[in-house]
Amino acid sequence: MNKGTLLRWYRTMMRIRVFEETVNEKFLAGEIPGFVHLYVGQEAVATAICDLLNESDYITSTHRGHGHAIAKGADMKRMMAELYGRETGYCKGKGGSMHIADFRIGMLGANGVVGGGINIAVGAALAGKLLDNGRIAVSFFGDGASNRGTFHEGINMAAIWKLPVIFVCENNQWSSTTFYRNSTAVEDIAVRASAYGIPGLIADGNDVFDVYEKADEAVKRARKGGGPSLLEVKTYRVKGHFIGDPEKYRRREEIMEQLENNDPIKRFVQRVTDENLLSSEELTQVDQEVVEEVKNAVEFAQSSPFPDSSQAYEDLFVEDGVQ
Amino acid sequence: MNKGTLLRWYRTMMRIRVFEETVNEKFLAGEIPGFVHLYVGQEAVATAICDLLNESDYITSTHRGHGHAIAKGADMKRMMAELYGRETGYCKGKGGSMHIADFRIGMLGANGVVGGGINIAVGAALAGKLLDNGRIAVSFFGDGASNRGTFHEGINMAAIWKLPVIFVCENNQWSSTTFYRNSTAVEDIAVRASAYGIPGLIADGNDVFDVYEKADEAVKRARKGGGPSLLEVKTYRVKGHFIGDPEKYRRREEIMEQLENNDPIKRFVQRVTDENLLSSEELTQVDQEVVEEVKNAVEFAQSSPFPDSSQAYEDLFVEDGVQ
Amino acid sequence: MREVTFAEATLEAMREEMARDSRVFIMGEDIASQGGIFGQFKGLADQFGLERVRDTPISETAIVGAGIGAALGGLIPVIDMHFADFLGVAMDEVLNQMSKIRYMFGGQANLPLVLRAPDGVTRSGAAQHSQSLEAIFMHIPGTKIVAPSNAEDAKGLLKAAIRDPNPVIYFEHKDLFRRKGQVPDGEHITPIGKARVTREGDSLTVVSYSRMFTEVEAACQQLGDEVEGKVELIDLRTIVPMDVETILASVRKTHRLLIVHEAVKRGGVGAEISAVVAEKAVEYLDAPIVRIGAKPYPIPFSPPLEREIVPQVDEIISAIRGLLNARI
Amino acid sequence: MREVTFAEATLEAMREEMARDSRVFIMGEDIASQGGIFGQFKGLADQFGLERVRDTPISETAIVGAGIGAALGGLIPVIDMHFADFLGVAMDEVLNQMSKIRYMFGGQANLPLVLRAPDGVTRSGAAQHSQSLEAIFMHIPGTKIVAPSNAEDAKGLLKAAIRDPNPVIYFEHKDLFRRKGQVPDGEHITPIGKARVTREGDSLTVVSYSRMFTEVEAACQQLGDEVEGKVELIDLRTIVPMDVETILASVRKTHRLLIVHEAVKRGGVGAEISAVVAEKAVEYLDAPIVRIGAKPYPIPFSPPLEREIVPQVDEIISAIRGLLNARI
Ligand SMILES: Cc1ncc(C[n+]2csc(CCOP(=O)(O)OP(=O)(O)O)c2C)c(N)n1
Ligand SMILES: Cc1ncc(C[n+]2csc(CCOP(=O)(O)OP(=O)(O)O)c2C)c(N)n1
Ligand SMILES: [Mg+2]
Ligand SMILES: [Mg+2]
Repeated sequence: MNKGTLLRWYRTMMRIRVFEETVNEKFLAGEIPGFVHLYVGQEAVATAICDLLNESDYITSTHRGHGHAIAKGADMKRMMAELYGRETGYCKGKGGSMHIADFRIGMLGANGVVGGGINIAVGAALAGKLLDNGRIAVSFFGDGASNRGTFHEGINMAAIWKLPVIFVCENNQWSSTTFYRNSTAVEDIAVRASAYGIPGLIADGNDVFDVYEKADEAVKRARKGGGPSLLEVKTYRVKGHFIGDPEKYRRREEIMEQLENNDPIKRFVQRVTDENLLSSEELTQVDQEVVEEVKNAVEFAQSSPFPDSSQAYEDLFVEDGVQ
Repeated sequence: MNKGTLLRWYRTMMRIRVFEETVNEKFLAGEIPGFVHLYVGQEAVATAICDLLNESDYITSTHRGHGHAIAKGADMKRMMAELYGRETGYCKGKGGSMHIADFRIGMLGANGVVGGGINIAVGAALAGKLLDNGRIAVSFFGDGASNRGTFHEGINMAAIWKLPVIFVCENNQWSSTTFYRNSTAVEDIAVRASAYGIPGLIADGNDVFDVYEKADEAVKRARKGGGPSLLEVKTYRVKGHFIGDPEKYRRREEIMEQLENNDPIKRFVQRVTDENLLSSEELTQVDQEVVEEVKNAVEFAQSSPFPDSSQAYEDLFVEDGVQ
Repeated sequence: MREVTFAEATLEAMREEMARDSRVFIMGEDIASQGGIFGQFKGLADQFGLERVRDTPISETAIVGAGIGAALGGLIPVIDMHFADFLGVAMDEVLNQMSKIRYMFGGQANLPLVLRAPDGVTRSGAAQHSQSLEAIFMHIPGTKIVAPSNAEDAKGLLKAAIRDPNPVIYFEHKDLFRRKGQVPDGEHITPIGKARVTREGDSLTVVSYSRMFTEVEAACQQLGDEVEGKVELIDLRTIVPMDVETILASVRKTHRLLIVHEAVKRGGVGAEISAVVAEKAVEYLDAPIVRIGAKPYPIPFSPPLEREIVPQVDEIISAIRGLLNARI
Repeated sequence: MREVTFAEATLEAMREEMARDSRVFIMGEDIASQGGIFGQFKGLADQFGLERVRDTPISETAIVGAGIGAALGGLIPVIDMHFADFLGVAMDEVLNQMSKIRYMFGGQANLPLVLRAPDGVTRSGAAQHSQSLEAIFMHIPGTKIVAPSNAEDAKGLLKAAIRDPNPVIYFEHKDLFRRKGQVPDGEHITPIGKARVTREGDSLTVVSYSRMFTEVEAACQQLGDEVEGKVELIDLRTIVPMDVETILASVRKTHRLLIVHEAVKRGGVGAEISAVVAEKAVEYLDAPIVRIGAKPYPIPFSPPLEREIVPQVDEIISAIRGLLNARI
């Protein structure tokens, strides 16, 4: 990997991390309403995978969608404004954390329904194929979502139609309060690929290099018409399921262990430092820029107006006024 | 297999065959309304599997459900009367071909929704487990149904809970007008078992001996608390999807080949004759009795009254009169 | 004008729209090789190929979900639900994705998509193959709903639905497919959102749609002079957005209202129509508002039971007679 | 009487019924270890064990489908849908299995099963976590539907639902869970199918239920003397079967009707109530029937937008004032 790539990865991971930590803080300060799920600890996944995509490629996301949006290139200002419910937000305040989308960069939306985005990605890939425009699609979803019928139906359909789509299961070991092995009948979700005759890959989700390498295979396969892949990335949800989660269902030590020895950003820094790939000055500069960027995003959000109540009646149908 | 078993199998297969051929005839004569799907050619499956079950065990069935009901021990008279829409039918005329059930023998219903019965069987097995009454459940469904989300969700749930249920996929190679390889991403549906960490078995569905042997394994496993199995039985749908199907989607020779060389009853007769297990007199006697039984069923149906229109207002809730 | 069946009329619409716009494609179960259970897809695969006339697995959540994704990706999907009853299988996709995407994302994307849903009672289909479910979807903001009663509107509304940049559910009654009707030559579009007054009268407004509209017509025919000039008959055609103006104008003239649909009466479209009138024109009413719809039971299989649960011409006739004589 | 929260009242019901009848069990997502998002399952797993308080995978079709099978197999399942919005995921199971099994099989089997569906607007949940969907299910024959507005009925109706031998959907408003109310000591059951008149009056009937009922009460409180002895307030409590008699008797006395619910007004429960009155008591009406419900848009996230779409106390107050002065 060249320096540019490494710096880009680092910046993306840090942008997600700082964004999320700031959202956490602002939520707890009562500035952000709604239900908010943080992507902290999973930054390497969205970063590596979206780095393999063009702006015109599609992704679909989940309730835990900030990281995917940032990695796909969304504007933090408009994201933060959306979280704050302001009219300058991506959805003019109509969506909030669980419904951020940016259609101009192929980000087809976070989704409040677990497994709800999987088939939207399948359809976007079908469009790519029928329109022959070279676009591929990636669907991000969790271990919990891999037990939904949409997972099964969507992958089967993509497999028989050889659609250019990659199913990325972020196995962060928890779905809300439930340990994945208590709800998912297999240890490696990737083995489910065999039910559809497609490749099932496993990556260390907290190692941006490994995710990149495995995803690269899947992306190449999709681009050359080889059809879908299922990529399981093993990661860990270090925060509560949502901000405010009392987390009575797991041991504190389990989380500490992950924070200490498996943080994707720490691991990245360790490696690039050990291997002398990036200097600490380079990293620090990124840090500073990211902190500044997030600060600006917060200020933008805070200083943006709430939507006027009349805007509630816009955007339902293409023609305004029709109900 | 002892003679009693063989004769029982033969009788069950013949009862299904003659019932179905008679239904075909009566439907074409305009005596039976509704949509009717025949089980002809798949008789060995229901016969062998239900022979392994107790009356108190549960089955759930499909739109193609007559064979399952007969094999589980349903009364042909009441079945035929139901097909004729008479008040003496199993459902008092409210159900018809796609909704025959006999709860007293654990036949929890045919189902007009493809894949709709799978989770009902899962739940019945859960009841068996929680009530500790030794009952197991079998869900019959088609190759087409194996692409429904209910298949995935139900098997996963049964697997993590180790429920006493057997998922029997009757792969008759066609789902309506669609060849199964055009809709199902794998050659052997049994491989899908690996997505749930449970055994996936394959049987020759037109060989009652083979179905019995494979199903026996699955039933034993369920009875001793080993959890679910997925059993794919390879068979063939020799009739149209429904009575009246113009069948423009497949070659006549494909069907003829099956009828000639792969008919489950022919193959059974061949074997028991070749191996001198049953005499032709014994078989003929069964034939005669079955023909008589079906004739009686038709007469019973024909001579039964239609329900009175007032009966339309019964059976919704346990308390009559509530809507 | 040419006489064609309702099914052929929908085929003309598909052929014309698929020829006009290469983004239009259709997918569903068993539509390509045999042309659909009701012949409504006959020949489409031959003409447009299997990429644009796609047989799918039995995977309704994937079909509708992928339809949504395809629309977002620049296509115009027409999706066959096989039977309207199976809309339940894809309900989350309709309720939480299709109907909400444009609004909840702040109008960022259009979602041109048509769900074709063959509904209603035919050939003793029984509980799971006979339902009329439009009222359920009327209650969900974000989707237009149409329900033609004849070949002309079947063609015109399907073309309008395909051209509409919003999601549209197109309910086509299974028993209407084989019925013949006149269809105008050349380009023919029925605007979404406009009801049609097919018979004028001064004493009773009857609102209906889909197959039941033809039953109301049959009732009026049987009543002959009794209703001539008295009954004003409205074919609603579009359920959402509803042509409330046409209904109100008629009721203000006739002072009486009967609503007839095949769907269950309780919580049906008739309830909404009645409520709108009771809110906006109650002072004009000279009689109770009467609704005819299926009784609140699943549709039973046996013909005499089915006839009991589903509205029949007789019931319509006596309601019309009763209302023409009613006064409060 | 004791003061407990709505969530605790449901917990009492669960504990009492699970202790009374070993066939009762509960399953759903994330209910065992942390006691549910709204604390409505706290301690149940400790008391009854993980066999009878079952955490499930995120598999709503399997959860409801298996619930049906379990009921047929002799258990009494209580199923938590997590959010009512996810009923769409299991819609086929509700629409085509649960609601039809008894009838279409000719009454062979009972189906005692309770679906608990936390609904309504709270904490800016946005489009997919804020819906009130009872009207959709009211239109489907074969399922009872209840929607308590306070702790007492929350307990009483949940116990009644569990004891009912038929399927019942129990809508519990998310914003009510933490509210306190008086609950009678000892065994307490609220009969399904009976509305409650909570305030008597002679000039206007107001029908409401669930959280909106508390908003109507707040409106009346604010209006004070203006409505004293004039407004008759009915808490519907059960949506199916509906207590039509209580509503009609009241309207025949007051001659005016206002219906208030949080669900979308179009095609809502209010439409059915209005239509029943327009059919059975139109001659008593001295004013238009007014309905208040959410505007036909998905629920938006941002607080000012959400307030615009969802009914507020102000709107109720001016509707009451308007109706008290209305005359036709
Ligand atoms: C269909 C559906 N069921 C339940 C929920 C409630 N819910 C939201 S997130 C979540 C857990 C998701 O787990 P997973 O898929 O592993 O994603 P993660 O939260 O770990 O990112 C649940 C149960 C939902 N949003 N949608
Ligand atoms: C959910 C659903 N989708 C579509 C249908 C229409 N349909 C009825 S049977 C059938 C084919 C079923 O194929 P398979 O599962 O292989 O069973 P087989 O008919 O071969 O016994 C289809 C598509 C249905 N009944 N239910
Ligand atoms: Mg997870
Ligand atoms: Mg098949």
